[in-house]
Amino acid sequence: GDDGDEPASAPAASATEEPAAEPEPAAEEPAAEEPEPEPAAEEPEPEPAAEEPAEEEPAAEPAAEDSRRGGTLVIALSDDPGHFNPGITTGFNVHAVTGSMFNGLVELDDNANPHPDLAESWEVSDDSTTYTFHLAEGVRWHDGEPMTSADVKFTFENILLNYHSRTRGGLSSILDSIDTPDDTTVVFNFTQPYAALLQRLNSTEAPILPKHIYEGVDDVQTADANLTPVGTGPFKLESYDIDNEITLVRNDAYFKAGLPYLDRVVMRVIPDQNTQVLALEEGEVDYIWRVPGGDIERLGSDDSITLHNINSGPGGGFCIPTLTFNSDREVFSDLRVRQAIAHAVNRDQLVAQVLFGQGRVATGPINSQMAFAYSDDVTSYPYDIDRANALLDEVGYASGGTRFSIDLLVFSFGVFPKYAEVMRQNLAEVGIDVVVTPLDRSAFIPRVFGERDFDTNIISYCNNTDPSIGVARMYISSNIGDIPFSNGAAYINPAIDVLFDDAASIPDVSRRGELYAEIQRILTAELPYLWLVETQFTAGSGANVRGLQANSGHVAETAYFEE
Amino acid sequence: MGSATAPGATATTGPALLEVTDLVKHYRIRSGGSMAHSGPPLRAVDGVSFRVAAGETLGLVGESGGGKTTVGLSVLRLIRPSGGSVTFEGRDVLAAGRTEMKALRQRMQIVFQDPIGALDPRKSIGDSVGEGLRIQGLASRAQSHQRAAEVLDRVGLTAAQSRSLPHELSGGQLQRVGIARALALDPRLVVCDEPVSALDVSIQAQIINLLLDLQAERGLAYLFIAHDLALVRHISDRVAVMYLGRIVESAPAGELFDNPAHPYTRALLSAVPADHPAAARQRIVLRGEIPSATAPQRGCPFAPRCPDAMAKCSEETPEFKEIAPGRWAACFLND
Amino acid sequence: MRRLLQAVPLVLGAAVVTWILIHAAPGDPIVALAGEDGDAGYYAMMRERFGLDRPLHEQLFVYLGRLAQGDLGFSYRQNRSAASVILDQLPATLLLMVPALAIASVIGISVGTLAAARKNSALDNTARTATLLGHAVPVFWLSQVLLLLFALRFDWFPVQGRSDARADYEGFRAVLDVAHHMVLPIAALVTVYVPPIMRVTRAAVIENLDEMYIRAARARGQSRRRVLIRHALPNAMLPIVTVIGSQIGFMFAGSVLVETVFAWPGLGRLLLSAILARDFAIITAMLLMLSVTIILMNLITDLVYSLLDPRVRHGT
Amino acid sequence: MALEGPAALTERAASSRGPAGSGAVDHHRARGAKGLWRRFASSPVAVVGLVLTVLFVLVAALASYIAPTDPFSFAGTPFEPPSPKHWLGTDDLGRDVFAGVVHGARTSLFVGVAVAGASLVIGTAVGGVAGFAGGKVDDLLMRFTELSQVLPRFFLALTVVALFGPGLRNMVIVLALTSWELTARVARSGVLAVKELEYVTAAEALGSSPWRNLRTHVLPNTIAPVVALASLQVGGAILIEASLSFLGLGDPNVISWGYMLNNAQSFVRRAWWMSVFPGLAIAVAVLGVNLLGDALNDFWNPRSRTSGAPA
Amino acid sequence: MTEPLLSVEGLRTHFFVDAGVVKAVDGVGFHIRRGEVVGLVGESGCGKTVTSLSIAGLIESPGRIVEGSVRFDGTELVGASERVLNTVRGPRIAMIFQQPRASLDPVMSVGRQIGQALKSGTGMDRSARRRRAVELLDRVGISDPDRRVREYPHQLSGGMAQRVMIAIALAGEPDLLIADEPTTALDVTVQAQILELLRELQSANGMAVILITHDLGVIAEIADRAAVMYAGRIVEECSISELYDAPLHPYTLGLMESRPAASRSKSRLRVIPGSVPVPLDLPVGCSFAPRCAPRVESGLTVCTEQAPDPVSPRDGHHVRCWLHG
Ligand SMILES: Nc1ncnc2c1ncn2[C@@H]1O[C@H](COP(=O)(O)OP(=O)(O)OP(=O)(O)O)[C@@H](O)[C@H]1O
Ligand SMILES: Nc1ncnc2c1ncn2[C@@H]1O[C@H](COP(=O)(O)OP(=O)(O)OP(=O)(O)O)[C@@H](O)[C@H]1O
Ligand SMILES: [Mg+2]
Ligand SMILES: [Mg+2]
Repeated sequence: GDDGDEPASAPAASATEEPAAEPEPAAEEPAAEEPEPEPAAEEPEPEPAAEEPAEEEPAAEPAAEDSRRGGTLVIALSDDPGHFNPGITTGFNVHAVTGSMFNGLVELDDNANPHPDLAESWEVSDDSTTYTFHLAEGVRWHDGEPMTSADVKFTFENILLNYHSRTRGGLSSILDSIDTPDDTTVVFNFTQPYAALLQRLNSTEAPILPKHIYEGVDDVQTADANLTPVGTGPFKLESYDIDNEITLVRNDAYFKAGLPYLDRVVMRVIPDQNTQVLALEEGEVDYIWRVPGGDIERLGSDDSITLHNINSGPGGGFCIPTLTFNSDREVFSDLRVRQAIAHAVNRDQLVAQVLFGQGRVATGPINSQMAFAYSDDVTSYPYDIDRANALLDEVGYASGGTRFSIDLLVFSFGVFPKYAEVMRQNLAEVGIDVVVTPLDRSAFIPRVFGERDFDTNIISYCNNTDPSIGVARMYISSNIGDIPFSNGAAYINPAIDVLFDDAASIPDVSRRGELYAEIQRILTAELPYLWLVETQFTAGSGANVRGLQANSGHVAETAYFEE
Repeated sequence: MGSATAPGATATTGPALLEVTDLVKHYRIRSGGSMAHSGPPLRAVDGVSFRVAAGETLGLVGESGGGKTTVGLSVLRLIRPSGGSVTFEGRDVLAAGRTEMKALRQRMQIVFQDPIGALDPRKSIGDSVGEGLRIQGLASRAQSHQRAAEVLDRVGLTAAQSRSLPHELSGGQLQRVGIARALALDPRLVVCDEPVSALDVSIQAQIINLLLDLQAERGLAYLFIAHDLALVRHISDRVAVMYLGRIVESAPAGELFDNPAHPYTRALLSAVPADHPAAARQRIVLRGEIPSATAPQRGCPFAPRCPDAMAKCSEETPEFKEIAPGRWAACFLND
Repeated sequence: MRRLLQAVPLVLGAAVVTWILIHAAPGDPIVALAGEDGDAGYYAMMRERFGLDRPLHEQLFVYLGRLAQGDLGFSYRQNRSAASVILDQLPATLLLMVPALAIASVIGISVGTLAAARKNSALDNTARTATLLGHAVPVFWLSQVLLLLFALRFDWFPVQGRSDARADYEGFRAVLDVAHHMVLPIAALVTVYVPPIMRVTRAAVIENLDEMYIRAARARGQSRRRVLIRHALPNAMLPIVTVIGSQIGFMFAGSVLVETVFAWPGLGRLLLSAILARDFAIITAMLLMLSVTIILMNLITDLVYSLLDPRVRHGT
Repeated sequence: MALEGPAALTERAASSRGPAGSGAVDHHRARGAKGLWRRFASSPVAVVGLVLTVLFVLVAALASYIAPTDPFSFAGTPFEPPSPKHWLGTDDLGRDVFAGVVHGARTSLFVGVAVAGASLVIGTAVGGVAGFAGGKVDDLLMRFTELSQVLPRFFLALTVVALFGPGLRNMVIVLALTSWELTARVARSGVLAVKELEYVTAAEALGSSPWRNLRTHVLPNTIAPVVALASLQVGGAILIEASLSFLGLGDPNVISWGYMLNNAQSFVRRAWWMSVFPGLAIAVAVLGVNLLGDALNDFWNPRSRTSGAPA
Repeated sequence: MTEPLLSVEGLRTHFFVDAGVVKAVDGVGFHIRRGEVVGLVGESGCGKTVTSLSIAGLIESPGRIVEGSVRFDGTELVGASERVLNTVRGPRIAMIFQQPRASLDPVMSVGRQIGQALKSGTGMDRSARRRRAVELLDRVGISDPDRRVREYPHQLSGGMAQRVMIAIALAGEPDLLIADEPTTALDVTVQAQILELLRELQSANGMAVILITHDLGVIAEIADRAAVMYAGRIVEECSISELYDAPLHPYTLGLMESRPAASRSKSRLRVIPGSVPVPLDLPVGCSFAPRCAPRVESGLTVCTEQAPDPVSPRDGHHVRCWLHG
């Protein structure tokens, strides 16, 4: 069911943003990244994620000597993770590694549908306030201890709800209690209906950690155990050579029979995006999470390389890099100015030249891929310089020369500066002078959401699994203030507040769709933000690697080398 | 040591133009880079007294490092002595205020050893010579050039040369410029610190003649510092011999050279190469070289090298006293 | 010994300057740490935890106090002490820098000496031209060119890293593997390190060849070559040592850029990622460590001076 | 490349630390302007340096005439190889690389000159005062100078620019504040040496005040090697700007060679012209200013009497 | 008459610099017999040092011996190979220079530098060389030679450094010692010591000495014969007594008379007008002509047109002057 979100609760709203990951100078919004490309596949029926479909899946039971067994998979990582505790961070680089060593209760596929991971099955109460999970039998930690419901309870109560910023933000205020009636049963009780829990329980959002290791540790954040991870996942840590490489070896006792196929996974730290590509082409690595736009065309025509399109992904999907107008600023009080800017920005150019076709022009606040909520019945703003000029003339900004000057804050990594450069030039055409200010995340967020010291900025907001999580936060009036990735425009419209509220509490999907369509109509007309493009990503692997779950933390769980 | 009596001037008539009493200059030696590190002070000048009368030349001789330059600079207060007094035309030079000092400097001038080093390489000759007049406010720029040209003419340089830069002139010409610069202010006393040592023999004589002529014309007094004994004898009325920061003997030029009273003077004179191959001489060859002025001293500073040293010499310091009218020396041998 | 004492205020000064600079910068380290999702409580908790809630001057004193005990701070991001993170990375950097410096010294000193001996010869002119070019070409650009040429076009060397991630070499093969990976980055570094060494060697040797004592040595029957090697070169060693010592900061700078291009896991990269993550402890520790290295190099230079030059040895 | 500047600078670093210290002005080398020019012109290296530098400056000054295209404007289709229309091709956004290279000269020149200028002013002030005042003042200022010497310049610049936000201003400020150490030392040793010279004493004997002496005799005779030295900072600053921009810390609002190289990084294999030309521009410009600086330094630095015949 | 130990003939050494050709030595010829002491006097820049370096084959670019011959004990040195020269320099022709301290390698101990001079000739081992070095130091009057042998040049005073240089020169027991202003940088009392030492060693070893100086007094002290140089040429060569009592060349005469010792106190000195010419643009004819008072008096015009050749108005007394030609 998809109801019961509390968009009103600020924290919940901040669920997933964009510029996720760590510093990550990665290409695209590494952000969107963040929540990590999630896994799709599952277990017994490993339907190998995205691309290379699993032809012959290893049906439940392993053919003892599987021809897919063996080999070392080398994955490029943009930065050193620093530690291996996925419960205390949302950092991409940690999860990129720990995804192979830990499991969540469920895994999500490309379409954000939950599949069993540690939980074999589950029931949700009709009012969406109680979730009961039944854990797989015989799951053991890497050190041989059995994994039980106590671990789950401990992980949530002692770690995730304290230190995993997203889980803490999403659940701590509405989670009433976690019960463990027996060793294999976990019950989550909520204080109010909460429809999106399953989307929060994968190995990225809620990895399950060993109680016996962490219990009694003074400080989970600095525990030595963070460097000697003990998980339940398909691989175990073998060695960690800081900032160079991390070697994982096969967990022979993995609870999903027959998996994994690989003997070893090596994560090689290669900060430079181009070097990653080179290394992939040279066969020095087998998988890179992101192929920069400029290389897609070339790699696409290279037979030895397979590209993986990643449209979405639970926790970080459906991202829309968006231009925020600071409504506190006098210039933007006039709708015509915002409209003029919308007409002046050549979004086709952004798609073609910045994204190299990896995306499409956004029409409004909801991603076109989120079918139930998306509507194309909106006000659109095609690229039209004359129209833009006319609008500005109308407002009274004299044409010829510079009409006015604004700043544009962007993240200093990835393609954000590129968007800004194109837009600066676009806007220069209509006499708007744009000063681009690239900032790193640590400076950007306080400046935009705390000090509100900006005219415009670009952030890639991800719709995530549900508009109530990823969309409402940008528009509702209760979410203005010093909250990262909140209503940065400081847009206030009581009608919109009501619409979002309603849409979040109604279980009926088609009714919700109507409400969201209404929302899109209003927002595109009022234009508090300009939605630039919908992004998608491309991962790359050697053509001989199969079974990759390219957008998942469990990327290597079902991977194998083709003979 | 005596205070009121300034030795070395008794033979001269008239009031002293310059009177130096008990002049002391100690240098603190810094060692080890920038850290101030106080070892024993270097006694560059250690109680020097003398007198120069108007129109007189006092020759100051001694070997390298003896403290001659230090004395010369102290007289003009170009370095601050550590002790003693300097009186010029009856005024206390060391106590003079800024403006008084400026005025005093118009009356006292100095000529240096290194003709090229004493001139600002970027300033024309005329500029350098006229600089004093401008500083003293005695002339405008134009007037100063006019005056400079006159003085340069006096020392034998042409008006064209006054526009030259120092590197365009020869050493002898430059030394004339140095003298002209000093003369431009029409001083009473000129300290000449080895003005000809750097010059070729054939040029030396030209400069010496110039100095003699000027003295005759203007009644200048010279404090003439040199290590060339023959030269000092030639130009001086009186001569004072310095050794390790002290004057060991002082006398009228002729007497000092013909009949030296101090063993150091004798050794110095005998070390001078003969002026004729036939003048074979019994040479007094001193042992060793001048010791460092930082070494702690007891007794006569010359005792370690003195051919006539007695036991007493390394115990007590001999007093600098008048041994005959107009003749002063610091040596027990004269007792 | 006294020099060591003199170094103390320098270290302190460097520590204070870098600390203040870093902490005066806008931006919040917790943001980097929190990812983007922290709520106010989370921020407050983390701030308190790392003492970031205290007034800046207090934080500075706390920092200096810890520093006095040899504690360089704690890396929020790596969850370890900054010192241990840095120490872990150091060998990788040294693995590039030390051989590069050694090779550069050998090349720089020998070619510089030869060039000085044959002033204005073809060799001299070639060497000088190469030096000037080496001085002008950006090292990162050169690295990229090397990479494109020798790793991609000719495929002689690997593109990145310190070792082959797939192969599991043991013993000598592993050493060879690492050496193979080292070739290109070292080549780039050597290109950067050689010019100053060579130029100084050449200038110093030429200068010394003009000295009186060279003429005197020749006058007592020493051959040109002997005079060059026995007299001019030893006397030229002082400026050469100085230049090597004084270039240490510059060498680190070169290595960051080279490490970035070749994905070499070293200090340079560590600093870069620490800066992006606002990992204050690592940044301050690294900058301080560089300052201390420079100070140490100065001390070592002085020490080498006194070994090489009796005048310094006897403190005149 | 040399992040810290050209060799003469490093030589200077070497000599200024040497126990012998470094000398001041060599009077016998000081010549009239004409003689200087003759000597200068007789060295092919110096002439090449001068020509390249003049070229560099001209390109920067006349950028708008040489390449009227706004370097940020989308003048063509992306990734056009060099052609008569776009001499050096276009970049990923269809911007003209030639225009970028030409206009980028301004930025590089600005950074180089601003840093060198600041280094000259600060260095002369600190070194001059330290040398002239001596004593405690000298000690204190030299401690400061040492402190600036031990701060790792490139990394400090990297950190400051990364933390305070990319921008030419921040870059210039931090480079300026960390590049005056050598100029200060040279200015100081020059002042120390010159103030002991007899012509300064002579001026004092003429009644000149210390301040007048500093102004009219000491500084003018010290400044030449300091200026020559400062000129050597130009190339170093250009390279640092390029390096930081390459690392993504450049100012996106101003076209610069480093920025172009950073941008080109992702397309090296697809559009070689995007990285080759800005890289060459840097190399040529830095070569030019270094040659010129070296030549100036050869004339004025008494310790590098290495070129040309003895006069 | 036996062949002279060293005979220099028609020696021209020029420096080819940017500004033109510096004719530093432009036709120098003289002889020296075994055991003889010849003084070479002249003012600064007249070419004394260049002459001595030319003899030893130590002229470096941009300088070159363009003409002339230097025969040493039957061997022609001009154009001789580096090998031949290296066997002559040191063991047979030794040199000492004006700046003794600067002539010693600052980073090499005194003992090793003496040792170097020993090595080239004799086949002594290390300890023998060390012993011999101590002996030599003792010989030149350095007290405590055992300690000094281990010291470095900066620890020596100027006078001691010159003694060390002399010790190095003596090491090979040379036939000829060229001393280029060996005492100019020293104090008078020390100069006297060094001259005394040179005189003593010369008579003991019977070596020939070329003593270069600008100080006529020094020549008077120890030379048998003197050669007076002016602007790259030897203008007069004669015995020391004739130099003082009967100089022929107007320049020599001028030099002798301009000495203060030659005239009365506080009287004007006799002077040679003008100044020494720059070797870049030497006057045509006799280079002394522009300063030559006798020429003006005698009204000779040839002086400014043609350079005079040496003539010998008396036996063993050569002079280059039209007044005598
Ligand atoms: N500024 C100074 N600091 C320290 N010591 C100094 C200074 N100036 C001179 N001295 C020392 O003082 C002593 C006397 O020096 P001074 O120059 O007066 O001697 P001098 O007789 O003029 O010697 P010279 O004949 O070499 O010119 C020397 O030992 C010298 O080293
Ligand atoms: N390496 C050189 N290059 C150019 N000119 C030179 C060189 N060496 C000497 N000269 C010139 O040759 C001339 C003779 O020099 P030399 O050193 O022989 O003079 P000197 O008689 O020894 O003088 P001094 O008494 O000053 O030692 C001088 O004019 C000098 O400038
Ligand atoms: Mg003196
Ligand atoms: Mg000479």
